Amino acid sequence: MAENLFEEQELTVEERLAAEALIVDVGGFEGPLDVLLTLSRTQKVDLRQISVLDLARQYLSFVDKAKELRIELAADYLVMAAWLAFLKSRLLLPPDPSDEGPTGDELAAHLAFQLERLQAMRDAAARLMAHDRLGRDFFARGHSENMTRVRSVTYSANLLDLMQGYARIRTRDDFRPFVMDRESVFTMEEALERMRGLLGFTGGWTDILSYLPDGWHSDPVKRRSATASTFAAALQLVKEGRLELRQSASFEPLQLRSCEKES
Amino acid sequence: MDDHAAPQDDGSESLFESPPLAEQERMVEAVLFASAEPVSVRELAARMPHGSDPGAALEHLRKRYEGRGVRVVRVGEAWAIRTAPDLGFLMQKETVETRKLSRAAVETLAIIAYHQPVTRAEIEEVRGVSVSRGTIDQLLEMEWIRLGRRKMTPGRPVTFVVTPQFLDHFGLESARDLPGLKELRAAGLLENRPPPGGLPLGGHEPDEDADQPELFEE
Amino acid sequence: MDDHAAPQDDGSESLFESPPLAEQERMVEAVLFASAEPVSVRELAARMPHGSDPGAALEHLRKRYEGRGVRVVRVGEAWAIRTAPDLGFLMQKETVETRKLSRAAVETLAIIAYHQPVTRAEIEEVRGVSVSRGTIDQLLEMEWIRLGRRKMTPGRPVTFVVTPQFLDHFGLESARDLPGLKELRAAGLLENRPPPGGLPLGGHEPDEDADQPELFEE
Repeated sequence: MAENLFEEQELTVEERLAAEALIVDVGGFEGPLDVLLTLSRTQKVDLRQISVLDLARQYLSFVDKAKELRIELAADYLVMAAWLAFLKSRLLLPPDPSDEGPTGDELAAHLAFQLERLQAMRDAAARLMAHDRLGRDFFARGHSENMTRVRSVTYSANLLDLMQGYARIRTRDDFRPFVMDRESVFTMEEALERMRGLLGFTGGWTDILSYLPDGWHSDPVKRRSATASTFAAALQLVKEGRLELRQSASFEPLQLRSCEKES
Repeated sequence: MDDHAAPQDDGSESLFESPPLAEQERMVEAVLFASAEPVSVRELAARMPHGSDPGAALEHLRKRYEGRGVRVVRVGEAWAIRTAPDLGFLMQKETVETRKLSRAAVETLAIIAYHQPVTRAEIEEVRGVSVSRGTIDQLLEMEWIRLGRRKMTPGRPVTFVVTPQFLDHFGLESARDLPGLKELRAAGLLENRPPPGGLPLGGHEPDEDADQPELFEE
Repeated sequence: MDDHAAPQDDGSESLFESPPLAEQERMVEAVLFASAEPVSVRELAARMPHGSDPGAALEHLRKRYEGRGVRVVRVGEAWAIRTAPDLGFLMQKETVETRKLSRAAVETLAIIAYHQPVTRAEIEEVRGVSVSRGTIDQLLEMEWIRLGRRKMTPGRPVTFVVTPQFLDHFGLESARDLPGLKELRAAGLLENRPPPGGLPLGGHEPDEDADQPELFEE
């Protein structure tokens, strides 16, 4: 029903309430079902035995009367009127076997069910409101005592946090060189730095292996790394003209000496 | 106080030996008296010494107060002490004026209580008229209803359920104790019967909530 | 509760006959309970039915509550129900506040979980920033990590491993159940976005946490 009612959701609360009040003001009814329920009482029978056909007639004449009185009915009242007119014709005409969909009787039965259910909810609401109520029939403690609160903090993290945290770091690593076992890697930069510092102290020809840093001699992995970087650093220093390098024969020790010292 | 003398044969954990039941009952009594709000069994347990059994203590306490001026009542998962309803007449001074609910709000509240969890479309189906946002807002603000789980139907519309505050206000142990609930159910009046074909009475539009998930969500 | 069985001889007579004492006691009980302030005998009399004797009812009520979790106490000229002093400790509520682990701690924990056993230097290597002592201490204190074997490298640095409590908290059978990088990427957990320009390389940055005792963000 009523597309216009869904527009309400764009409105402010006040506007919405006003819109609702407008509907309620139609003879004090809350929607077409409310009108039907009220009309049904004039039949003075149990809601289960109500004549939906009579009800449809009553409703249609209610709408006609409203029109006469020039009361502007909300769209849903008119939709209901159209639907009841349709239901009336279905109930009066013999069923068309080619017609699909629910029969007039089924539609009428559902309408009766809806009326009964609405009435039941109204009765339930009234009973609920008449129930013993806090602050009216029974009461809570008037003087509630101070409950002091001692705060302690626990920290939490879930698996997702953990995985995202790890993913975050590893993503960062995609963009820079990352060596996990760097502990056993002696870089060329480190070797250069070390040799530059030592150059001034070298006298004559010295075995390049004596330049390996302390603690890098025994572990083969470390020794290899340190040897390679020290050799590379030595080549760099030769290129800079600060160092001389010699080897008497293949597989003989590499020896180096500072050029600065000589000059 | 036989419990007192009873041998506590639960072994080594004497450090955490629980207090005798009579003592636990006193503790529950003190905590319930001190709080205006219902207190859950879990919270009672958290406040009481390790190994206490607030459930058993509550049962004793409830019996003790039967017929007295105040009663031990259950509110959902929690417990509270409340004055006996027949003595309400003494309390004019304490009576709080509750805001008068509109007819629409009262009906909406009843539909939520009896049909919960219920979507807005279903409320509209029962009332045959659209439910104004203001009505729902008011009930939410009073903390008598709250959002339940989304319904597993297309659009996954939000549902509404009543709160412990609702139960407390109406003196109900649980929503199962709503007056006349059984009869209504037996009569089939709490069923959500889909209308045959297109009845023009509310609620069978494609769920309006579907397009507006923000509608009731904070 | 013998008083209860007391003959209810209030028969047909009269509007003015006072209620039985047991009933008066109930009334006093309800009024004292519901009132925010202590209530004077005079006020009790004004609220109770004509002919009541609040003084006597109070006396009964006071006796009834002797030794209970709450007591009927006199406050100046008035009366109130208050917690028994020996149960005051129950009114202290310990609230446990849960906060999220800081990013630094989550990352450190993740590295330990994925790379264990791992030294602090290795953690710093992976994170690219130094790890504050506080972060490690916090994780140790939470018992999510513990010290593993010393590494057989110069300086024999200590290593860290995760604990069974950690596995329990995160619902893992073993740390090997953690999804690998490939799975993380497949799950969309790895965003392949280049880092914001010029990330410092290596662990020489003062840790962002270093001088903040507040290791954890809200």
